[in-house]
Amino acid sequence: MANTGWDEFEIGAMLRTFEGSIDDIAGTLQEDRKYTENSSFSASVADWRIEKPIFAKDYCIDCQFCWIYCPDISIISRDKKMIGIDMDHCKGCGICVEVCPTNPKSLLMFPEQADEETEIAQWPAKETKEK
Amino acid sequence: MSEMKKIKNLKEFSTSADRFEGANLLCPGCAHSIIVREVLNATNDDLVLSASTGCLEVCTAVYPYTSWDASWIHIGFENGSTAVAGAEAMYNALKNKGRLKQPDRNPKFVSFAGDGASYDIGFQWISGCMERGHNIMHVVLDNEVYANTGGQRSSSTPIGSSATTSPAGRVSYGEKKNKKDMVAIMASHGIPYSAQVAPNKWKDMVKKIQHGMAVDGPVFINAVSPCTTEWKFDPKDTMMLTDLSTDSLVFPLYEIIDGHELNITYRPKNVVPVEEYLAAQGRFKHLFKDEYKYLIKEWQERVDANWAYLNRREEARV
Amino acid sequence: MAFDKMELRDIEVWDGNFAAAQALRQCQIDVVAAYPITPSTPIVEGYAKFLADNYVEGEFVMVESEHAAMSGCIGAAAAGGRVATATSSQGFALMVETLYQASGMRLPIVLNVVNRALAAPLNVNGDHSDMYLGRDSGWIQFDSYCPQDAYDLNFIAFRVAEDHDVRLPCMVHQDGFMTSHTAQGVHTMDDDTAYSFVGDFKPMNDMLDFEHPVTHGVQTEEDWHFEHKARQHNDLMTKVMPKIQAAFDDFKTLTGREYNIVERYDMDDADVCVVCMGTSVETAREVALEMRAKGIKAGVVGIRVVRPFPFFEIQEALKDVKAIAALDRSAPGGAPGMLFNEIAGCLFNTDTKALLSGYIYGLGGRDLTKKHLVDLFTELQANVDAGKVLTPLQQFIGVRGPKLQFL
Amino acid sequence: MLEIRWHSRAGQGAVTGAKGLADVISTTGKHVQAFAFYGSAKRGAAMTAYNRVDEEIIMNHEKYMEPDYVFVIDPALVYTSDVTINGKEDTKYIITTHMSTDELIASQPKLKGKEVYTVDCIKIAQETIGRPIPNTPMLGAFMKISGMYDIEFFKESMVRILGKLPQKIIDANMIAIQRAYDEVK
Repeated sequence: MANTGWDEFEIGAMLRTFEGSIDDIAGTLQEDRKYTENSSFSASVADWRIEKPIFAKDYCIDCQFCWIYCPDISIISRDKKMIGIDMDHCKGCGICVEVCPTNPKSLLMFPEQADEETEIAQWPAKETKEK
Repeated sequence: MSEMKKIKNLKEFSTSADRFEGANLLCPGCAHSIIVREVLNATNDDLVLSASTGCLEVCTAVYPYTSWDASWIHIGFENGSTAVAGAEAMYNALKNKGRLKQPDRNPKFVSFAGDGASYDIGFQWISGCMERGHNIMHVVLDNEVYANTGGQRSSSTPIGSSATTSPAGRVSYGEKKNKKDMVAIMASHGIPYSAQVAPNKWKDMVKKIQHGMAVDGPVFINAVSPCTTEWKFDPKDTMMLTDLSTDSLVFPLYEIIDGHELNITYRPKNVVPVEEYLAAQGRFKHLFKDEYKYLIKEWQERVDANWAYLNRREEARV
Repeated sequence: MAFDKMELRDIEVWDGNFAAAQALRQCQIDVVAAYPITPSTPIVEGYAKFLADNYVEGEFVMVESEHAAMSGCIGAAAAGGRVATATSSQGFALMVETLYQASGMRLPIVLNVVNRALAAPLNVNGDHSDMYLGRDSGWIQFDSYCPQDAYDLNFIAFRVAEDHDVRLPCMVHQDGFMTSHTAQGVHTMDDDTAYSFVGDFKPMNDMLDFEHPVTHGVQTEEDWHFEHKARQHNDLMTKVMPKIQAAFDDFKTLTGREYNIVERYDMDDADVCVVCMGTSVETAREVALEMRAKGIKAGVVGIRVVRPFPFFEIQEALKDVKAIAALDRSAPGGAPGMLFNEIAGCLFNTDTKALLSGYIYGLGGRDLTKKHLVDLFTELQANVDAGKVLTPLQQFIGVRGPKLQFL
Repeated sequence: MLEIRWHSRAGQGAVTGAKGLADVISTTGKHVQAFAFYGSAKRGAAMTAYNRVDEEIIMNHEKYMEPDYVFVIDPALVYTSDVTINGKEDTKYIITTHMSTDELIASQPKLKGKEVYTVDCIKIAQETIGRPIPNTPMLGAFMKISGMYDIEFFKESMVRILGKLPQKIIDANMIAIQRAYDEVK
């Protein structure tokens, strides 16, 4: 849209979220919605990140703390299971890691260039809490 | 009346289909969007939303993008409440006239605004909406500062906070006035429901939002929204700060029904000293100088007194 | 609950406010959000009473300020229905922020502006200060000269505003007290005929269509704002006038009453003319006829559509006249009057040799008498005879004290 | 063109009276105008209202008027306002007072040499309607002095205009109009 002329868009700077109609938004998951190019869902803020979260599924207990407290709707939970991170929308704030209650944490922050498989392979061991 | 969404636990809640989208332009770690998600996900009903000018508004509807999956309107800084009130009036008119396109829906009208847009510039508009009895919910994203314009004090900014228009300096400890008790003021309108919420206590929040959406009439919700930029803490610590705010009782969680019946909805098992809450934020850093430490003591006394007051109100059932 | 129809006589003696209120009833407004201010209050009181008596179905929201009134109207209009309100003067000034938002969001609200002076000093009487304050707000502005116009132009305003090719809010102006509180005979339409002219409201981008969620009122920065404003200006400049003309044509077919974008009275052979707005147009018409009896070929040009400004229609109306007086009923604030400037702008680069002078008059409801107008036409004729403007370009009419003239 | 100026206090019904008169006249095919000078003053302040009547459409919106009739519906205004301002040679004055015409002229020399009629609209209103609203009686007196319409036709027209009021009040107004018609001198 970047080069759109004044005569090429909707009057009133009105934006529509979806292509066509959507009957039941609250009952339609994001992957089943037809977003327009104007929904920020279609955009990415991946380049905002300095660090990124990596998800080690083996340690996850699906508590959904990361889902509820993620400000960027970037924790993908389906059927009550945490299944991954939406890396287009994650800004790398690190809240998910902070709220992760497992030991070791199932989410940790790494430099943006870190390799996911490598880091999961070298995931830290369980921390023993000092008494 | 639509059926209230059943949310027994967080796993169940996590099946919600979000109606607020990522790649918005809020700061990393911003609590605003956590609150918005918890509010929107509390219901399956259709929504008509507004935002007053502020961080949330300028970060979620920046042409050519919108982060909103429900109908949403922004007019100005002061009038988001009246915008949804107008929409609600139209809904009632069209309903009575039989002209709704989807007459079987049961939409909720929710307006979001910051503390500047609610406590200060939008105060009159919100008061008007509350007094007139519109079936709307006004949610304050209370970060105690004009964050959108770079950190000026609002009437929600607490004593001792360093804001850009009430800065701490060689001879000043920053903001001199205590924050306005907006929940009490709004409850005084005799509205059916007003409450203070925090995003860390999501279950309490969802319960209150659902209660607010179920009642007939105006609802006022004040949500603490720790601001990583203006409170000066690391973005990853947003939820830690929220925990400190509720567990130190700086932001006690309670509700006021029909303008008078007060219920405390969260009693921390271990109450955290206010000092810990203050120490976690750069905006209060100067209070830890020797000459201002008395202010920390006063902070604690004030918080204790307020907690005692809330408890007495609850006990008195008046 | 069905509402009741109202039996009207063919001619009712109504003041401008009641005429506008009746028009709102007959247009079956869905939502009126309003705040009282003299002299416009009776319009919304009228709607409220019609509602209380079941002559209309809708919602009346009595808000806490004019700013909130327009804010509520914007929310209601964006929700998708027919919306109107009324205001004057200080209330209009308080609304100004939201006026730009209503037009920028392309919401078809109709605002009855009962023109009144702006303080300080405080004054409740009629001048065009508030009308002028709104002239860059991106609204369409119609001007009434009498209660009949205030009635008729409301129907035309809804018709134009709600047209999907237009979708711009409209103001219907009438002079405070001189029209709003002056009762005259008004030719009415019966309820069905009146409603048929505006028709059912056709929603567009409505927030209450839950299957098509919309975002209204976005942020645009330097990368988009100009294009949006340019589009709005383009639509005002190219789309609105033809729609207004079509509405005028249809209205004439329906009622026999003719409106024109620029009203021309005795202009075919006029040597001298005044260009003005509001009730002054009619008083000037009467005086112009009397001047003709005295041998001065006088005419009157009334601005019917203030915005978009009728540039070409003014050029056409003034092309053969020899001397023109632009009458501005607003404190000029250190400049020539608005009409003077606009007319000068229209005539520049044309072949006209017309002499143009400007007059500031009637501030705060000060009477514009027939005597004033006789003197004015006489002065214009003297200019024609001399072949030049003999006076300074800006003069004040009807103010006490030493003669005020500038430029 | 027939022009009338009303002198009244805000709240005494001059505007309603002027509009009512305009309404009646309008039904006979004439063109009418009724307006008033308002300020922000509240009930009790002196004010003026106006009627214009013509065979042709009335386009004149100037407030300046050289009236054919001056109605004074509050007795004190004869002394506190200049009710003769912009009067013409043949302007007729109908003035509410408890005095006789001669006594009134003696008490207000400005009226000397003018065509003055008197009637106590306040008393009539109080005795019939029960409130000092002297507007409708003044119209009764005007019908007598002007001979504009048959009084029965005028009363019938006023019944329609007062239509929303309780029947008792309408009946009282009819008596008031008739009394002023009969009593004006």
